Parts: sequence; C-alpha cells; structure tokens
Amino acid sequence: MLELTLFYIASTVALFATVLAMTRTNAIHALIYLIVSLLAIAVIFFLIGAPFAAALEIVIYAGAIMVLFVFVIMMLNLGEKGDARERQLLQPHVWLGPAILSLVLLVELLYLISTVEGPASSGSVSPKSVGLALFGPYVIAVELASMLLLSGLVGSYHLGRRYLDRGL
Amino acid sequence: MVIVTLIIILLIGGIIALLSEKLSEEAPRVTALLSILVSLIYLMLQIIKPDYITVITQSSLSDPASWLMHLKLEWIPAFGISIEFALDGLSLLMVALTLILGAVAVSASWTDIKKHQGFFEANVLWTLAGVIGVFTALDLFLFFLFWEVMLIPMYFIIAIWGHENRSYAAMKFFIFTQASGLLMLVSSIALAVIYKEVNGQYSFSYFDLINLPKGYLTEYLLMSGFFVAFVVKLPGFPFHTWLPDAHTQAPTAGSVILAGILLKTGAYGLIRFAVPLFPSAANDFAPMAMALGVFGIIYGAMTAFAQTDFKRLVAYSSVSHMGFILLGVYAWNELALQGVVIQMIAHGFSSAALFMIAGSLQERLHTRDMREMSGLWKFMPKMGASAMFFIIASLGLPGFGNFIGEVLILLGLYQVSSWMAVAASLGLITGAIYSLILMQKSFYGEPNAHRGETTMLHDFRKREMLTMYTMMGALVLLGIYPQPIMDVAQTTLIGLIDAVQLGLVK
Amino acid sequence: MQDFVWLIPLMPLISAIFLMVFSSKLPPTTVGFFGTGSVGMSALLTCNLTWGYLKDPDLFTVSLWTWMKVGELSANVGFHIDGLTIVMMMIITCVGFLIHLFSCEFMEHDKSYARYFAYLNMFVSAMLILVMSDNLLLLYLGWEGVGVCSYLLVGFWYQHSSNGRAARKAFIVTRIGDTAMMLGLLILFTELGTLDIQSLVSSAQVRWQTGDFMPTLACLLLLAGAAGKSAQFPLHTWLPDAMAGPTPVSALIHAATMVTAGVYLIARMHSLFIISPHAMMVIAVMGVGTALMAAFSALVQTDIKRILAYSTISQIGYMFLALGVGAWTAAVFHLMTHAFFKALLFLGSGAIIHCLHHEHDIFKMGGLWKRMPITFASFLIGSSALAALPFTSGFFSKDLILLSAYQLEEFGPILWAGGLLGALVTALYSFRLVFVVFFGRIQTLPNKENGWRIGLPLTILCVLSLVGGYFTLPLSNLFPMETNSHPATWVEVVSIATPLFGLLVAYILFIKIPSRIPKSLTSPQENTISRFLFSGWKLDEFYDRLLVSPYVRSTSILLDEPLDKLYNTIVLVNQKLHKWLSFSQSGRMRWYMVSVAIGFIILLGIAIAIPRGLSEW
Amino acid sequence: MQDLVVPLNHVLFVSTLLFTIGMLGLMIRRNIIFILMSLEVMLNASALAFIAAGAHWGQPDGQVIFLLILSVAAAEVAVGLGLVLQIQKRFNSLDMDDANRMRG
Amino acid sequence: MKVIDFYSLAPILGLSVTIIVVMIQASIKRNHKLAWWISFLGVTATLWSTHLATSYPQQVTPLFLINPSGLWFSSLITVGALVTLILSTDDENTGFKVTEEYYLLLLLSTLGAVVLILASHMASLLLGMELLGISLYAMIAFPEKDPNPLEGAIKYLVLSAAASAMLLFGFALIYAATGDLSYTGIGAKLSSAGIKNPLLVVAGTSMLLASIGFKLSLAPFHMWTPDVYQGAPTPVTNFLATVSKGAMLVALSRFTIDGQLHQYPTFMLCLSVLAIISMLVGNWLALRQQQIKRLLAYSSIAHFGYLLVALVALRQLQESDEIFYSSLEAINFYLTAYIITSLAAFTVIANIGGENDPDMRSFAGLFWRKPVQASTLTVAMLSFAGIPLTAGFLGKFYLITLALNTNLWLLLITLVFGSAIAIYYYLRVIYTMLITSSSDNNYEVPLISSPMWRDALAIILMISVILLGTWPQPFIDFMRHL
Repeated sequence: MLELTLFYIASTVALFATVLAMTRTNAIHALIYLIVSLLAIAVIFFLIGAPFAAALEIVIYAGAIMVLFVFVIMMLNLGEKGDARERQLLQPHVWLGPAILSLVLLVELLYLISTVEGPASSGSVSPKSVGLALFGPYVIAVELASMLLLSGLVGSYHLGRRYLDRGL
Repeated sequence: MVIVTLIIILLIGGIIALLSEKLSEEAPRVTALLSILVSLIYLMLQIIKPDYITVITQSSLSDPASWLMHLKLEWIPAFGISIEFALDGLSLLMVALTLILGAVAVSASWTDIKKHQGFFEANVLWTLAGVIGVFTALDLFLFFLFWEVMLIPMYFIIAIWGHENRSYAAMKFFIFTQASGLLMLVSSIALAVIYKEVNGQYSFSYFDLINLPKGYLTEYLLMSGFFVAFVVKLPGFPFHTWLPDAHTQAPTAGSVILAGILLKTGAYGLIRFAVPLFPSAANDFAPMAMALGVFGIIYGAMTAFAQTDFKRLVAYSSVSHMGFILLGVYAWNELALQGVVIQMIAHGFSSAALFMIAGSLQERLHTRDMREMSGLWKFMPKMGASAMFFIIASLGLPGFGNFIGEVLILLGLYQVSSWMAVAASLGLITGAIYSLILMQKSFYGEPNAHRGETTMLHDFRKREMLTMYTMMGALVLLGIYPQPIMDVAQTTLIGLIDAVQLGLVK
Repeated sequence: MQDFVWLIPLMPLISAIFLMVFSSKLPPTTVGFFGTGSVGMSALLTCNLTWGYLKDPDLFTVSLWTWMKVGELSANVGFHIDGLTIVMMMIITCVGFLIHLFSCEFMEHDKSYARYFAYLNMFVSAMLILVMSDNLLLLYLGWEGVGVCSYLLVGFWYQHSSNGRAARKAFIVTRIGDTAMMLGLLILFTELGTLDIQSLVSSAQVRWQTGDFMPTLACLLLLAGAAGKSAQFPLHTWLPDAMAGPTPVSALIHAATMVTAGVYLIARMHSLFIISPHAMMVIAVMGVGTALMAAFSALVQTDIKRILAYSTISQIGYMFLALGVGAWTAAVFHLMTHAFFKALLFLGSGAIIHCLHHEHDIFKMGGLWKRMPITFASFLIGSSALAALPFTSGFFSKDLILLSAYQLEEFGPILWAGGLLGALVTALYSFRLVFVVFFGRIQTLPNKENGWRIGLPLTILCVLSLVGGYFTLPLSNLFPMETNSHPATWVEVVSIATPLFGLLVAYILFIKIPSRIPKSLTSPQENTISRFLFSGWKLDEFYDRLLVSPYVRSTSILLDEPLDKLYNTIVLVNQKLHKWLSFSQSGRMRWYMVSVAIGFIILLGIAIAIPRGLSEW
Repeated sequence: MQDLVVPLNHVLFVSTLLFTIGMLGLMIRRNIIFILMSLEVMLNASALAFIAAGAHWGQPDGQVIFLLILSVAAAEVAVGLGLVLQIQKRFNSLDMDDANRMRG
Repeated sequence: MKVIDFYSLAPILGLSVTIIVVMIQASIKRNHKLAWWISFLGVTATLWSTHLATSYPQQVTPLFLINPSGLWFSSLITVGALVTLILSTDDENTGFKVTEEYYLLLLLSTLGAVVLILASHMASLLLGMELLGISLYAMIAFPEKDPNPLEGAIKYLVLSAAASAMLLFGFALIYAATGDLSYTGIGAKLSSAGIKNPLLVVAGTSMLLASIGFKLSLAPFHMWTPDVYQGAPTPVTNFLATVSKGAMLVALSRFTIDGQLHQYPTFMLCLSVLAIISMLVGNWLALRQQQIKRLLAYSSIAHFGYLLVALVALRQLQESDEIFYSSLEAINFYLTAYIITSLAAFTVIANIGGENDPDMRSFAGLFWRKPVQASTLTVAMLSFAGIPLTAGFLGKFYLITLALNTNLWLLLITLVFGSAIAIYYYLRVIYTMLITSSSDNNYEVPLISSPMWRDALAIILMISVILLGTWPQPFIDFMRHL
C-alpha cells in the first residue's frame, strides 16, 4: 500500500516537475525542476525493485549530467536576456498544434499500453545480479560503452576546444 | 559471333574516334566512317554466301539454330538471362539499314560539328552499336539493355551538339523513352516470372517466351507494357510529342540517326515482340492500335502543315508516316507487314535525307525558320532538286520505296478493315499538302529581299551530292525493285504470322 | 520489235536523268538535242511498233521484272501493247516530240532550260508508262508520275508564289482523285485478288453480275481518280490555274496527254465499267455537265490560256460523255483529235504569247492575222476543229459522240441535247477567241517572228487537225461492237448545223457589230452572271470555304501541339508537388520534429486500425 | 500483497506521459538548452520503461540497458553541449529557429 | 569467450585496436599524417580480417551473431569508411582542416556501424547506433569556419537523439511484452502464441520502425536529410550516406528476419506505407533541386523507399521459401549497388570541391575539363537512375522481379513511377556537366587541380559500378553462398 501511494506521489511529482521544467523560460529554473523530476523517477526505480538504477539515476543523471548543463548555462551566461523572447514563444499558436499532435500520440500509446496486465516488479533485482550480467553476457557492451563515452569525449573536446580557443 | 563482332567493332571504333580527336580534326570522322564501313563490309562478307537466301528462308521460330546466325551464351544464369543474338531476314535488313544510314549520318556531320568531334563520332558509333543490339538481341533482358543503352549516346548527341533548346528536347526524349521502357521492363520480367511458374526457372529467351500460355488479362496488361514502349519510340499518336522537339534540336547527324534508325526500333519491336508474344491480346487490341495509327497519320500531317520550322515539319511528317507503320503492323498480314518493312527502310532514307537538307540549310542560313527562306532554289539548285526528290518520295510517289510501303500497307489493311484503309488513305492527301508546302516555303517563291545575290550560299558540294545520290539510288531501287528485300524479310514475317495464328487458335 | 518496247519510255527517262544531273554544265543546244531527240527516238520506235501492229494486229505483253510479289499480290513491271496503247503512244510520242521541238525555241532564253527539258522528258516517260503498263499498280505509278511532272512544270517558274500555288492546287486536287482511285484498287485487289489488268477484267466479268454493288463502288472510285486527272467536275478547278506553267507544257500536259489519262483509264477498264450501268450513267452525266459548265466559263474568260483550259475541260467532258454512253471508240477518237487541235491551239497561243511580251489578255491583242500568218492559220484550223466545223478532225469525233449519246436508251436525247448546247457554246467561244485576237485593231505589236522550230510543229499539227478525222483507229477488236445504226437524219443535221450557227453568232457579235458586243463577254466583272461564270462557277470559293479554310484553321490550332498540354500538366503537377514539399523543408528543427511526430502517429494509427495482424501471429 | 504492488501499466503510463512531454518540448521549444533537456526527458522516460520491464520479468537486463542509456545520454549531452557552445559563438543566439540557413 | 570468438569478432577488434593506437599516437605526438596512415592501415586490416571468421553462423555472447552476410556488409561498410578516409586526406580538396580527432571519430563511427551490422541484441544495436551517431555529430560539425556544418550537426543530433529515445521506448515495450532482448529470443517469443500483451509489441515495433525510419530517412521522417547532407563536409556526407544508412538498413533487415517480424502483417503494412511515401516524396523533392548534395539526399530517400520493397516482399514467407532467399538477395544486391554508386558519386563531388554551390556551377562543363570525374559521376547518376549496364539497374531489376513474384502491385507501380520521374533530376546533373564552355561562360569556375589518386579512386569506383552491372553472376553466386 505504501509502495503504491509512494509511487503515485512520485509519479505526480515527476510529471509536474517535468511539465514545469518544459515551460520555464529561465534555464536554471528549468534545470532545477528537471532535477526534481529525476529524483522522483529515482524513487519510482526504487519502488519497483531497481535500487541500483535508482542510485545511478541520482548520482549520474541528476548529479553529473545535469551539472554539465549547469556548467554550460553558466559559461554562456544566459541570465535574463533571453527570457522576454522565450515568453513570447509560449503563445498558444506556437504550442497548440504540437500539443494536439502530442495528445493524439499520447492517446494512441496509452490505448496500446492499457491492455498490459501484471505487476511492475517481481521482487527486487539486486545490484549484484546486475553486476554479474554486466560482466557476463554484456561484457562486450560495457567495452563498447567505453568506446561510446570515448567518442563523446573526443567530440566534445574538439567542439569545446574551439570555443575556448576563440572565446577566451 | 558475327553480331558481337559487329558491335565490338563499333564500340572500339568509338573509343578510337574519341582518342583520335587529339590527332587532327579529320581523324574522328574518318575513323567513324571507316569503322562503319568495315562493319558493313564484314557483315556482307559474313552474310553474302551463295546460299544465304536459302538459309534465310529456312529460319523458323521454333528452331533458333536454323537462323542465319544464332549465338547463345550464358550471362546471368540466376535469372535465365543469356547473351542471345540471332539474325534472320528482318534483323539482317534492319542491321544493314542501320549501318548504311550510320555512314550517311557521319557524312552528314562532316562539317557540321565544330567542337568535341571525337566524342561526337564516338557517340554516333555507340548509338549504332546499341541499335544493332536492339535489332539482333533475342533475349528480352538483353534487348531491353540495348534499348536503354542506345539512348544514352543519343542523349549526349542532342544535349551537347543540339540547337538552342537542346536541354529541354534531350530531357523530353530521354524521359519519354525511358519511362515507357520501364513498363516494357516490367512486362518482360513478368513474362520471365510466368515462365518460371510453368517451368521452374526464369528465362528471358524469346524462343522460350513466344509460346508461353498466360491468362488473358495478364496477357493484355503485359502487351500494353510492350506496346507503350514501342509506340513511344515509333512514335505513335499520342506519344509522339517528344519527337518534334528531339528532331528539331538534334544536330543533323542526330536527326538522321533518330529518324532513320531509332524510330525503326519501335516498329521492329512491335513486329518482333509486341504482337507475337501476345497473340490474342494483340488481336483484340488491333482496332485500337489501328485507330491510333490513323489518328497519327492525320494528326501528324495536319500539324506538319502548320509548322514554320523546317525540321519540325519533317519531324511531324515522320509521325504521319509512322502511323502507317502502326496500321501495317496491326493489320498483321503478309502484305501489310512487307509494306511495313519497306516503309521502314524507305522512310529511313527519305527522312534522313530531308534532315540532312535541313541541316545543310541551318548550317548555311543559321535558321530553320521557313519564313526566312523562300526562293532558295535560285541559289542552291542542287539542294533544291534533292529536296524536291525526297519530298516527292516521302509523299508516297510510286517509283520510290515509300510508295511500295504505303500501298502494301493499304492493301493489307483493306483486307482487315476497309474503313481503316479509307481513313488512312486520307493521309495520302494530307501528306501531299504538307510536303508541297515545305517545298514552297523553302525553295520556291520569291527569293528573300534581304538575301542579295552576293549572299554566301554555296550549293551542295560533291561529298554531299554523293550522299544524296546514294540515298536517291536506294529509294528508287526500293521503289522499282523491292522484291529482293521482300524475299529476305518474307520468311520471318510468315513465321511470325503463323506463330500468331497458332497462338490465336490456342 | 516487241523486245525493245521498254526502250520507248526509257529513252526520255534516261535523258531526263542525264539532263537533271548535268543540268548546270550543258550548253543549251545539247540540252535541246537530248531533250527533243530522246522523245523523237521514242516517237520513231513507236511508229515502228505501230507499223508492225498495223501489219499484224497482235496483242502482246512484255514482262520486264517482278516488281513485287507478296502473298497473293503479284505485280510485274510489264507492258501490255494493244490498239488502245498504240494510239495513246502515238499521240504521246508524236505530239510530245512536236511540243519538245516547239519548246526548244520557246524556252530558249530561260535560265533553267535543262531543268525544263528534264521535267518534260520525265513527263513523257511517265505518261508512256501509264498507257503501256499491264497492271493497275504500274499504271498508278505512271499516273502519279505525270501528276508530279505536271506539278513541277506548272510551278516551273518558282519565283512567283502564285505559280507555286497553282502547282500545288493541281497536284493536291488530282491527288484527291488519285486517293479515291487507290481505294478503288484496294477494292479490286481485295475482291479479285489481282491487279493485272487483263486478268482483273476477266475475273471481274466472271465474279460480278451487272449491277452489283462492289463493281459500282470500284468503278466510281476509279472514276473519281479519272475525274481528278482529267479535270472533270467536281475536281476540275485545278486546270485553269495550271495555266501558270509554260505554254508548251499546257499544250502537252494540260491538253493533249495527261488530262486525257482519265479517259484512257476508263477506256482501258471498260469491261469493268460495263458491269456497272450506274457508274456509266454517272460518267455520262458528269461528262455533259462538265462540258457545259466549262464551256460557259470559257465564254467569258479573257486570258487566252484560260479560255483554252476551260475548253479542254469541256472537251474532255465530251469524251466522258462518250465513255458514259459506251462509245469507247468515239471517246478515244475524240481524245486523239483533241490532242491534235488543242495542242495546236496551245502552241499557237504560245507563239502569240512568245511574241507579245507574255501578254495573256485577249482584249489586249487584236489584228494579229497579218503579222503572224502561220499562227493565225493554226488558230483558225484549231478553232474550227474545236468547234467541230464540218470536215475538220473535231467534227468527226464529236459528231460520233453526239450520235452515240443520242442512241442511248432512256436519257440519250437529253444527253445529246446537252452536248449540242455545249457544241454551240464551244463554237461561240472558240471563234470569239479567233476574232478578238486576230481581227480588229492591233493593240500590242509582236516583237519578232517565230523561227522554224515553232513554225514546224504548228504546221504539222495543223495538218493533223485537219486530216485527223480520217484516221481509222486500230481499236475494232478491243472494244465491244457499238451499235452504229444511223439515227434520224434531223439529228445529224442539227448536230452539224449547231457549230455553224455558233460560228455565225460569233461572227456577228465580234466582227460585224463589235461595238455592241455584250459587255459581259468582254469584261467579266460586268454583271453577276459573268462574274459567276468567270470564276468557274464560284467553285473555288466554295471549296475554299468548305475545305481549305477549315483545314488551315484546324492546323493552326495544332501548331502548338495541344497534346503537349497534357504532358505539361503532368510535369506541372509534379513541379507543384516539388514546390510544396520543398517549401516544407523550412530548415526549422521544430517543424522537422513535428513531421517525425506525424509519421509516428501514422504508424501507430496503422497499428491500431489494423488489428487483424494480431490474429495472424 | 499482490494487489498492493505497482501495476506495470501504470509505470508505463508514467513513462509514456514523460516521453510525450519530452516530445512536445522538442516541438515547441526554440532554445537549444531546453531542447537538449527535452531529449533528456525522453531518454529518461525510455529508461523508466526499461527498468519497469526488467523489473516485471525480474531480470537484470533492464538495468543493464539503463546503464547503457546513461552512457548514451552522457555522451550525447557532452557532444550536444559542445555544439551549444559553438552555436552561441557562431549565431550569437541559442534560438534554433535562427538556424535555418539550409532549406528548400 | 573462446578463441574462435575473437576470430569472429575480428572486425570489431581490429577497429578498436586501431582506435586505441591512434589515441596513443595522438597523445604522444600530434601528427595527422601519421594518424591517417595508422587509420588507413587499421581499416585495411579490418577489411582483411572480415574473412577470418571460420565457422558461422556463430553467436558470440548474446550480443553478436556473426554470419556471412553480416561479414560481407561489414567489409562493404569498411570499404565505405576507407573511401571516406581517403577522401579526408588533408589537402585543399577536402575543404577543412583535418586533425587526429577526425580520424578517431571516423574509426569510432565505423566501429559503431560494424557493431550495428553484427548486432543480434538490443544492447548491441543501441550501442552500435549511438556509437555511429555520436561520432557522426562531431564529424559533421568538424569544420571550424562554416556555420552550415554546425547547423547540420545540431539538427542531426537533436532529431537523431529523439529517434534513439523512440527506439529505446519501443524496445522497452517489446521487452515488457516478451521478456527477451535478443532478436532471436524476441522472434521465438513472438512466433509462439503465448504473448501476454500483443498490443505492446504493436506499439513497440511501430516506435522501432519510426526510429529506424528516421535513421534511414524514410518519409515522413526524412526532413533532416538534406540539411545534414548539405551541412556536413562531403567526406562525412559520403560516410553518412553509405556507412550509416547501409548499416542501419542491415540492422533493420536482420531484426525483421530474426525477430520474425515479417510474419506480422501490420508491421509489413507500415513498411509498405513508408516505402510508398518515401519513393514519392523523395523523388518529388529531388525533382528541381539545384544543390547537388541536397539532391542526393532527396534521392537517397527514394532509394531507401525502393529498398523497403525487398523487405516488404518477405511478408508471410517461410524461410524455406525460395522467394525468401531471393528477397534477401535483392536487399543485398541493391544495397551493395547503392553503396558503391553513392561512394562513386560522393567521391566525385568531394574531388571537384563544389559541394556548396547553390546551383551546381562547379559541375558545369565538367566533361570537358575533368573527363574522368565527369564520367564517374555520369555513371553514378545512371546507376542511381537504373539505366542498364550499371549496378543500379540490376538492383532495380531485382526489386521488380521480386515485386512481380510476390504480387506487390502498388509498390511496383510506385517504384516504376518514381524511377520514371527520377530520371529527370539525374539527367539534369549529367546535362550540367555537358554544358559547353562557349554557351555559358559565366559557369566557368576555377578548378582545384586534383592529384592522380583522386582520379584513380573515381575510376576504381566507376569500374565497380559498371562491373556489377554487366557481370553480376559471380557476385550473385557469392551472395547465394552467404
């Protein structure tokens, strides 16, 4: 019962935070809402039996990736100057069409998903089993993930270096 | 092997011509002419043996080995595609016509082409090679291949050396033929697929597919694919509109090849493929096709009359003449088909000659507009007389090949459908009308006021007259003694007629 | 001799080719020598042939080679020689020779001397092929050949576009007839399986009953061809305009030979026509009608050659009348005499024109009889023969025609009366011509006297026009026996008297009281009737409105290729689509995302809407 | 106990909603920072779905994939933010509607 | 993992080792010439290593299934990478300053493509796709001066990441329904009747298709294509058009077949709809496009539409069916032909260096200035257009045969119609190259003199296109043994 209640609360928080994040005009505000949303989702992870994932969500997602965003926002010194323009963009004629599309999409997806039955979790999956899987069948995937990060590194190095070269 | 050698001679000749550009201006032309003549002589040496006529009369559709030449090499066995060339009377005539008119085309472009001569002659030779392939390939895949490939050098000829509106004309030419060709490709593949359903493997061989049983609707659909492709190339009404543009914009040699040879591939295709492969559909479709033929005759003739552009007029006259061919093919009896064969050859010569004259006029006057001409006979009597000769020939005067063609077609047609014959014979009148107006507007009449006596209008030179005489001779010979030609074609035609009969009975 | 028959048409042909190819390099004398000589040789050979034939009247056929042999069609290049052929050949070669000779002088100063003779030789050759051929296809070759030569010669002076126009008209109008004739050939071949004249005729008689539909249709189509070539109503309008050509050409082609080809054709195919009484009737009526119509038109013309042209039409009308009533011999006979006297008249008019600075208007001539005695004599003789004054050649032939017509059952007398009226008018206009041109005041002075090459042909033709009526044609065993029972005497008398009466009237009108000539006979624009007659019964205008203008108008619609509009529409649709779609590539990422979402929705929509997939797992 | 467990479809509903919100953000936002945030939301929604599915089957695979998604998101954000820096410098604006030099 | 697995994974390992070596080299001493050579050797070695695998099909961990066709495509992709590498040599034709990072990214991207091809599991699919994509974003934005690459890169990044999210979501749904992440496992679950939530699979496959459709730039997911093609430096465009799309298509077909999705009519219907829209929209968009790279972008939309025809032909066929194999053969052939032709086309564009002209002016009269390059581009265009004697024609031939065999009438008609209007724009390119100098002087632009090897590369590719079109039987035999 507690689980269920917590789930609904967390879900509501996550959704609201996300909506708020999407509608902000100030980037830092939006980011804070997004972090809230991520934390709420971490709670859901935990509730459905993925504590390892919940931890990673907080540590890496909220803690690392979002901070990257903050860095960039700070670096660009966005401040308040773009706000006025951003606010204009949130006129109904801008979002009404996409909103309808999203709504249709949502309805379609919900219709397709609504038939699903069964519990979301059949017991907790321990970090240990995840670790075993990672270094068992998924060992090559881990290696490749390192390659992926390498490519992100090289790419952002190349792009960012250029900014720094000229910018400062 | 003879055919492959022929094609290879032309291909290699093209490459040599392309390379010889660097040697001198003359070299490409000489190379081109030589390679055509070599091919022609080679063909003659291989064919003209004491018994060639008997061999020709023995060729039967059921046994390709009995043909004058037959070559079958595996090519893409995965799809039952082979390199299958065969030569019977009809093909032989067409190949010979191609080579002769090829030589004429090279001669026509002797001084016409001012830039990139090497590439030009190469394209001419490659087109010829493609056309020979079309006339001799009896594997449907191979046929389609040549059918498309001959377009490319022709496209180059129009697009590079054409006149003011060449881009449009070349594009139109290519898209019309290519788009219709796709339909033919689909049809031929469908035939192979049907063959596979019956026999367990693909085959594109003409000899395999000719007696293939198929459902009526399928047959009809497949036939329309072939029909459209060939009628576009012919060109028949209402798919002819590429022709006036292509003819008008092409350089002289291009027009000669187009009118003289390329159009004949359409007629050849109709005779060889579109009807025999689909006997009952073709039989039912014949009235439609003939109606298109009649429309083409009248429409072409009337439109020709209205033109002010010399080449356009001649182009429309081709549309009109090709209407007769369409009629003849779908009348499908020996008389009409012989008429078609003769008409093809004769039209090849007469229209080629008229395009040469148009080209010479353009070279000298820098215009094709007949309103700027008038009274040219005074300055160029030889050209005027030649023009007169070919105009008269093309309007179907007895004594020239065109007449034989038309009269045989009409005779054959009347046996099938008297009303069609009556309607078609209107073409004799309308033909006279536009032909004579052509003469009147260009060579007759008051010489243009601003064209003083001093204008540099040299008449035909010896080389040009020689070409003209050759074609005149050919036309007259065809007109008064066509029998040898008909003997050569006869067996093929009768064989095809019989095959269709057989198919109809089934 | 028989073996060399093919030389007769070949000689002029070779000469024509020779002259054509080397036209620019030959001196005029050589040209004249070859041009005339070749026809002369043909004439000699023909005479030889005739001589042999008269001695031993034996039909024969010479086959040179197989022209074409396809299926059941088999046509040879072969010549069939019988009496009719002989007569025609004699006319063609002899008259042709004389006219060539005449031309030598007449065309002397023309720049295109060689071209002229080439055409003329070609014509003679084609005409010979026409009459000699043993099958209808070869005949058609000659038939079209002469048409083309006529075209070339009418338009000989190409600088004037009016000449070109006349030539085109001549060719196209006859071509209409030719096409009908071609259809006739199609019917004959399809029905009878051959185009060989002899076997065709015999099998026609076997296969068809008198009065059948098919032979009638075939005959009518052949008749249309004949009418076109022989300038019979309604296809006669080309002939007056064809006078634009050089005068000897008019003499040879448009008087003596080509225009009578239709007569020859029908005479040649008479056995076929006999099967179809309706067609015969049409021929007769057409003949009389044309004869009258043209005669009246001739009455008001002012151009000397146009008068002769209309008279030619009229005279051929008589021949058709004769054919129509079955008087084959009379028709051919009149053909021959007409060839003599009309050639004479044309050459005479040529002589006049030659000397009068190319003046054609007869009212600008006058009083020429003293200045040009030979010409006057020839005109007088020619006109007499034309008017069928007694004992001239025309008299015999025309008389024969009228009498034969009278003897026809049912409509005979009506036809006869028509012919008679025509004869009256003929006399009237022919002597109007003579009187106006040779008598009265001199209006234009001739600038020279003609030489022997003009004089000689005129003289010979004069003689022929006079004595031609006494010839006996070797046609007796060719045509079915004609019942020549003499009709009532009054008929004969009236027939003889009518031309004389016409002469008298003409005399009164143009010599006695020239001041009171009806205005309508001198200036055709005077009143409606004369305008109507002058313009050839307004037929040209009629045809123009009915056929020519609509044709030209409809072609001008086609000029821009209306079909291209269809294809352009297809192109346009594609281009529009390209434009719209390109517009959608706005470069804005948000919009791109919208498109992705739309695609996504579509795919999900398909998945939802087609649930049958579920049952088919 | 069974009825008290979180139903799978509810989790999926949440993730679907998140996904759609992210997508909507992509469609309406013009600032590149927000666009990248929307992407994170979408990736996160997918991650949630994976975790839920993995939990549903009681397998660790869902979490393994989550780990991979994390690295993907990290790499993508790294490159994306690198680009953002460039864009700010080149266009002097983060508004993606200004970046429509190429079109047609 | 056994030793034999290493042999089988040789391409992946080869590329990885090369990446590491280049990394080390770059960190010791920066020298891009050296980096180029190392990369070149590494890629060549990888190409050679594709035949090392000895026994197949072989499953290497759940992530990879090494089979002959996968290895063939790996080698083909590697060839594409090799050509890109050659085109990216640092000289004035390249148009931007190439550094070691570029080679590194190229190698990483190629690795991603190979992983994608050999993948038999969602994890490897995801990793391959992302490795390919993330390196590509950076490669697209590599030139420093131009704003266009940047714009292209950010568009590609955002949209592509959204598509990846969609793919993941779709996989999550499928996973939720089946409980399996490997292709074959999913296939096995799907074909057995005991799926609890079939609608989830429906949603999942649709999302998957949307995502892959995006990567293959099928309409209506195609919008990014022209901007990215145009924005990217030509060698990178070449890479994107051949390696990235080729690998993606192979992945799609492998997933379709191993996942038994071809048994599933709704999926096939979705594929057909995408195919039809793509054929039409691609050709219409390209019709009057003046920018050569945008033109090729649009034409690629149409070509992948054509390719889908072969995939659709698989519907409801059992693996025992003969047509099933000819369908695979068709995909293989068409894709091979398309990749080689694209390589030829982009090679010429890169060699000429006029990729940024708004109206192809660099190509005007190319025939008379650079006949070799012009001929190659002509052959490539003809091959795209499907004119006989070129590889593209046989590809079309395969597709038409297949469509006739499987009665896909609507697709066939669209294919024929699309090919017919496509001729227009391909010919326009050819025509531009034929313009003679005298008529359009203003078209003359100074040309960079290119070294011999660029001509040689063009000739090799041209000959490959023609050879594949004229003598396909050995290749067909080879494919049948795959």
